[in-house]
Amino acid sequence: MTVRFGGLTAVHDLDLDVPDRGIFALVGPNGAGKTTLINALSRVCRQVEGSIRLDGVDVLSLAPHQAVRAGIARSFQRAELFPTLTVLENLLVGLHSAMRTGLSGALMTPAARAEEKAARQRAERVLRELDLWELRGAAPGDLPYGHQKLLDVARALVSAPKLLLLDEPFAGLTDAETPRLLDCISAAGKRCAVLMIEHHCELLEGVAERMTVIDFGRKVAEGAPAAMRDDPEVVRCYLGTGRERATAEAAC
Amino acid sequence: MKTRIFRSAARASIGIACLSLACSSWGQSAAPGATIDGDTIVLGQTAAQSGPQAPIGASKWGLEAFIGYVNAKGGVAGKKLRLISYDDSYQPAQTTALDKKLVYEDRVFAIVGSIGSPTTAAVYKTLNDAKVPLVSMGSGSPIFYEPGLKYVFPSWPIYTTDGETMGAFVKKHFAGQPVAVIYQDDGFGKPILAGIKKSLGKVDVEIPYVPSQVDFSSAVIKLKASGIKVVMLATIATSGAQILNQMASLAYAPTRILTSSACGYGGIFDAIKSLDGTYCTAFLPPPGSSDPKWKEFADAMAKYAPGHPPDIYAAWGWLAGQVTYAGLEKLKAPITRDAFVAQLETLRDFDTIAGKINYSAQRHEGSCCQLLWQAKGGKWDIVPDSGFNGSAMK
Amino acid sequence: MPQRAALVLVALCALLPLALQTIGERQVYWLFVVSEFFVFAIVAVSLDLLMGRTGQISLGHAGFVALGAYSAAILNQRFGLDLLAGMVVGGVLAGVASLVLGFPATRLRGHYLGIVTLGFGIAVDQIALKWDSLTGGDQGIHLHRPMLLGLDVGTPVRMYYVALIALVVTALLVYCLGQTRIGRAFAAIKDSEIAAAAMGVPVARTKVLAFICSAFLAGAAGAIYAFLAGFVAPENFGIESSLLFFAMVVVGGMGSIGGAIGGAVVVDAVKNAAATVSGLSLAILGGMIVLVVLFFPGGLKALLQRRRRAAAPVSGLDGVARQDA
Amino acid sequence: MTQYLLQIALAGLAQGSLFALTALGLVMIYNASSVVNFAHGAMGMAATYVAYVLIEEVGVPFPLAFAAALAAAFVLGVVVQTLFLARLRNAPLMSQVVVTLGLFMLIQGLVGLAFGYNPRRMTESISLAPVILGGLVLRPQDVLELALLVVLGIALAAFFAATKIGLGMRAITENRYAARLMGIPVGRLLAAAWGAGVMLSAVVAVLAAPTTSVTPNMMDTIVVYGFVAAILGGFGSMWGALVGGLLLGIVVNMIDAFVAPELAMSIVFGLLILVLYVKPDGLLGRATVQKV
Repeated sequence: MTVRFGGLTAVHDLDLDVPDRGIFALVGPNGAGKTTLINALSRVCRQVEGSIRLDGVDVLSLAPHQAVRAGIARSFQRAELFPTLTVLENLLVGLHSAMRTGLSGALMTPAARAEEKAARQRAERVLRELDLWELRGAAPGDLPYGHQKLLDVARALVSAPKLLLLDEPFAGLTDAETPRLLDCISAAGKRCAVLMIEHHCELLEGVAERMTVIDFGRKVAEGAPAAMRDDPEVVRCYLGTGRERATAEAAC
Repeated sequence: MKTRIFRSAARASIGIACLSLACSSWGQSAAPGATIDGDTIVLGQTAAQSGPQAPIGASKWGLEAFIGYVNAKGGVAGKKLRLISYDDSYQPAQTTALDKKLVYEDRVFAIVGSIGSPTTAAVYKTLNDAKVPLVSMGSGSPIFYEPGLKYVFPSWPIYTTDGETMGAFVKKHFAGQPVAVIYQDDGFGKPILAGIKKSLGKVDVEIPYVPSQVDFSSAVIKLKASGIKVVMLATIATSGAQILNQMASLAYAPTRILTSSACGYGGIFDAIKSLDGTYCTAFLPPPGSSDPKWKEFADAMAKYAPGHPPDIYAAWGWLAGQVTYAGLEKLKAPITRDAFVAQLETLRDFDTIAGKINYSAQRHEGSCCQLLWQAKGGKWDIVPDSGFNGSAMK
Repeated sequence: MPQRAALVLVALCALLPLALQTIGERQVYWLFVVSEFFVFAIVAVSLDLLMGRTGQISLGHAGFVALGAYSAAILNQRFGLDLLAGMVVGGVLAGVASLVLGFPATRLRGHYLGIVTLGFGIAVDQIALKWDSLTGGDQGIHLHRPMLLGLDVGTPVRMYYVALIALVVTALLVYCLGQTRIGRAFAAIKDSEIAAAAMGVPVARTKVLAFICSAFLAGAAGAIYAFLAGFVAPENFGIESSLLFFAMVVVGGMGSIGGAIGGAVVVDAVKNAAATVSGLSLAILGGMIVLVVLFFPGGLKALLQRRRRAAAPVSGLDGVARQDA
Repeated sequence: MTQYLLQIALAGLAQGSLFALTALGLVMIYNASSVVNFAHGAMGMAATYVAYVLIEEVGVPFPLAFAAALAAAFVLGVVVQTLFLARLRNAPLMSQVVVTLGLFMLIQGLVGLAFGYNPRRMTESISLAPVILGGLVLRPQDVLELALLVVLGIALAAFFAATKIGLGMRAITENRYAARLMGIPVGRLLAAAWGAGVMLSAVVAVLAAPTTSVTPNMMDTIVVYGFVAAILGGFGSMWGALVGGLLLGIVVNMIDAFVAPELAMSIVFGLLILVLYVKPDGLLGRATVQKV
């Protein structure tokens, strides 16, 4: 897979294979192309060469909104929540593809009400699991940042995806909030594949089965988190001299 | 929760439905104010005082001047006159609402001197059905002259007369020359075009336009390229000025004839640099003329509407006042709308600032006649022997 | 509880004609004014569905009202169709027009819809004026006495109830839509197009859907207006009216039905109070819009509720503008 | 016939240069601040009233009054950006667009209050007689409009290509956040872009004044065509705006001459919708990249 912006190649000839269960981490310095990779997988980023397949479905042929139905859900680096909706409603948007009701919903037909009720129960179950149930009527903007990140992950989880893409879920979380999210992600890893961008190697060691290190859009190393720690290439990436950082991340 | 709202809403709508049935007998009686019982006759008017058409709103002051003049002389039929004038911004939707206010809330006796074809078109049928007199509207649109409109009394010459006046003049003095008409593509421009065709037989080039158009280069280039020698303009004031200015800038000087509505305003000699030699149809004396009827109006304006110039728009209001006065003049108590209408229908060759006006039970014709002005040295002169009588009531 | 307040308001409106009976025939005017206001409020609510809920600007909503009004008037004049048929046909035609306009315009950058609708409003005017064999040109169309399902609704009181019920039904529909999958998708698009797409919302198609719903309601309101005024003319629905509807939504506080209706009250009042001085109402409304956006982003609604919410998180395309804070 | 066509095309180019300059100003402002300035025409109109008062009521010669109008326009643009839009930099983009619409109504209403709606005539910028060249009438006014377009077009292109301020503005267009980090005074440059954009609108309004007359609504039609020209050019490209404006001028004049002048704007918008169906990024625009 290759992603180019004009003259800049953000992801270069990258091969990545993710099994259908488990947690996989993507690491690399700023500008390495991690978010671009997630954007490419979730179809936000359209300039992709090569091929992406999920359970035999050609992901590149999908429009951005079709990714969810194909089983790909994602969170955002800065928790792109919907501020004018409540916490519960944010989750219900995550179920958009799973529901069918059209405009007839405004007429409150029995079918529409039954579907709405089922969707609410499903969303509330996820909120309970994450201990967010009490906040279901709150505005996301009123929540502490850690809760917003948690909600962002919950919104992706609620659609029961096959592949869950998490963009730095732990960034900005307090020490108290981290374990809660960690539990939640571990649980998700038992049901589906989780591809997660993360910087904190210590965090990953407990949960991630495998981790891929990329830099300048290329794969640098791959393996179990513990092994990666001592890999010279990885160390060079993180501790290497202060190079100029590409702004590919901002551009996608 | 939603179900509850629905249930409440359903209950509410059933209640409303019952109420509406219960109340169904209301509001069906005749319009109020049909009989004058006080010592004042209240007249209503709508005229644009704001928006792009605001200049025509000056007719309000002509009407106020007339009322001041009449009241100073002791009023009419033993009563004083009073005017309530609203600004409709030349928008028919506003006219609809404001006329309801004038008739039902303010209880005016008649709607007098309201300005504008589209605005009056919005209300004339409703007023006629409610038996409220609509007198001397500022429009010559043929729809107001249809027979059967018992309560509608137009006072301008019908727009086709305007076109016929132009056509007759061209036929007499410029026979055989190629002619063109630029006309506003609506109920104002099209009857004028029809009148021109009626008296001239044929027109070589016809160019429609809409009021929002500001660049007439292409139209003028087209006329010039077609070798047109006489151009007649059935336009409103702003468009007429723009077209004449474009002609000058393209070094094109055909014989130019404007319709009366396009040349009545005071600033026209400033707005059009090449006005000299241009003709214009008219049914009123030129501003500043020594005609005694104009002087009477101008003096009253100075006295009863100080600060407002005696221009053509104000004269429209004065005309409306004159017609209304003629309908009230000989009435005795009780003064009713039907008596007023009956009195108006007796007027034959009634002399106003706009010439002679004829009404009968069969036909509400308004002013019969028009003539031409020509611009000379910053003022309008009457062109001798240019009069046209469109009256069918001879 | 806002729902209870709304019910009380509706009940008061339903009783108003009884109270107005005390002023005799003068009620004809007041009933007309309030009915006309109800129709404007429907348009404001419909525009709020588009602007407040979905974040799309329309500067030509009067064009949809005109389309509905003309459809109803022509069908009534030629075929004697009744109010309900006029509303349905008018709404559907407005919806079709919005589909044609919205399909290319909403796929693109947000402001394209504003510009394209501006042109649409002007074009409807021009075509209505030009096509006089159908529309009567500038002389407009006079309608027959309004009938609704065989019932004569031609009296001021009955038209008042027709307009009131239409407003209540519109408000209920828009409110309920907000609680459903589609309504949430509208809000999601307004908040962050990218996140909405990632949640499976087809952004372009949903925007067009919002536009169609909004145009449908505006067209239906136009049909009611045609019967209420008994007359339709091109000048009724110019750019000035579109700006008035726009002002109603902004002043009321975008994204709320009550706000839109309240905005309609304020704008209608300003328009009538300042009508006699050239330019005054335009200046006041423009000034109000600027002040509301700068100092009271929630509009009337927020001023009344005084409910405060913390600043929304950085999101979507707005994030680009927010970055330099 | 050819001569006739040429004369129409010439009128179209002259009118088109007004559309092009309007579109250029709109695009300049849009590129810098991502805001479509719906008050563009009204601001140019207000500046024209400054020139009008100076010429007709004070008696200042035309060039001086023109300069004063341009200065007023620049100040107006800067004030609007710094006083209104800068406050909204954290609000949704829609709020900023709504403010420009509010300003449109406010400015037009205030000018209407101050001067009324009667059309006023302003002396031509140049009062030379038209020149007749091989049967073609060359209006000095048209020649001036085209010349100004060429001069301003080249000057702006050179400005954006070569000067430090121009480079800074281009950087803001690309990425405002990064531009700020690079030490570019974003606020000042935004204000300058607004000032310069509104100045272009004032140039158009003063040039158009002899044709349209000076009224509060004088720019309404022109600015709508300016929007169309900008969209045709892809709303973002300066060259696109220039070419789109000239093209539109010719199209409008051809419609006026050969089709139906009373439907000109409807036809233009119909064509615009068709163009958007076929080429969503305008005739000359490039595809845009969304940012996350």
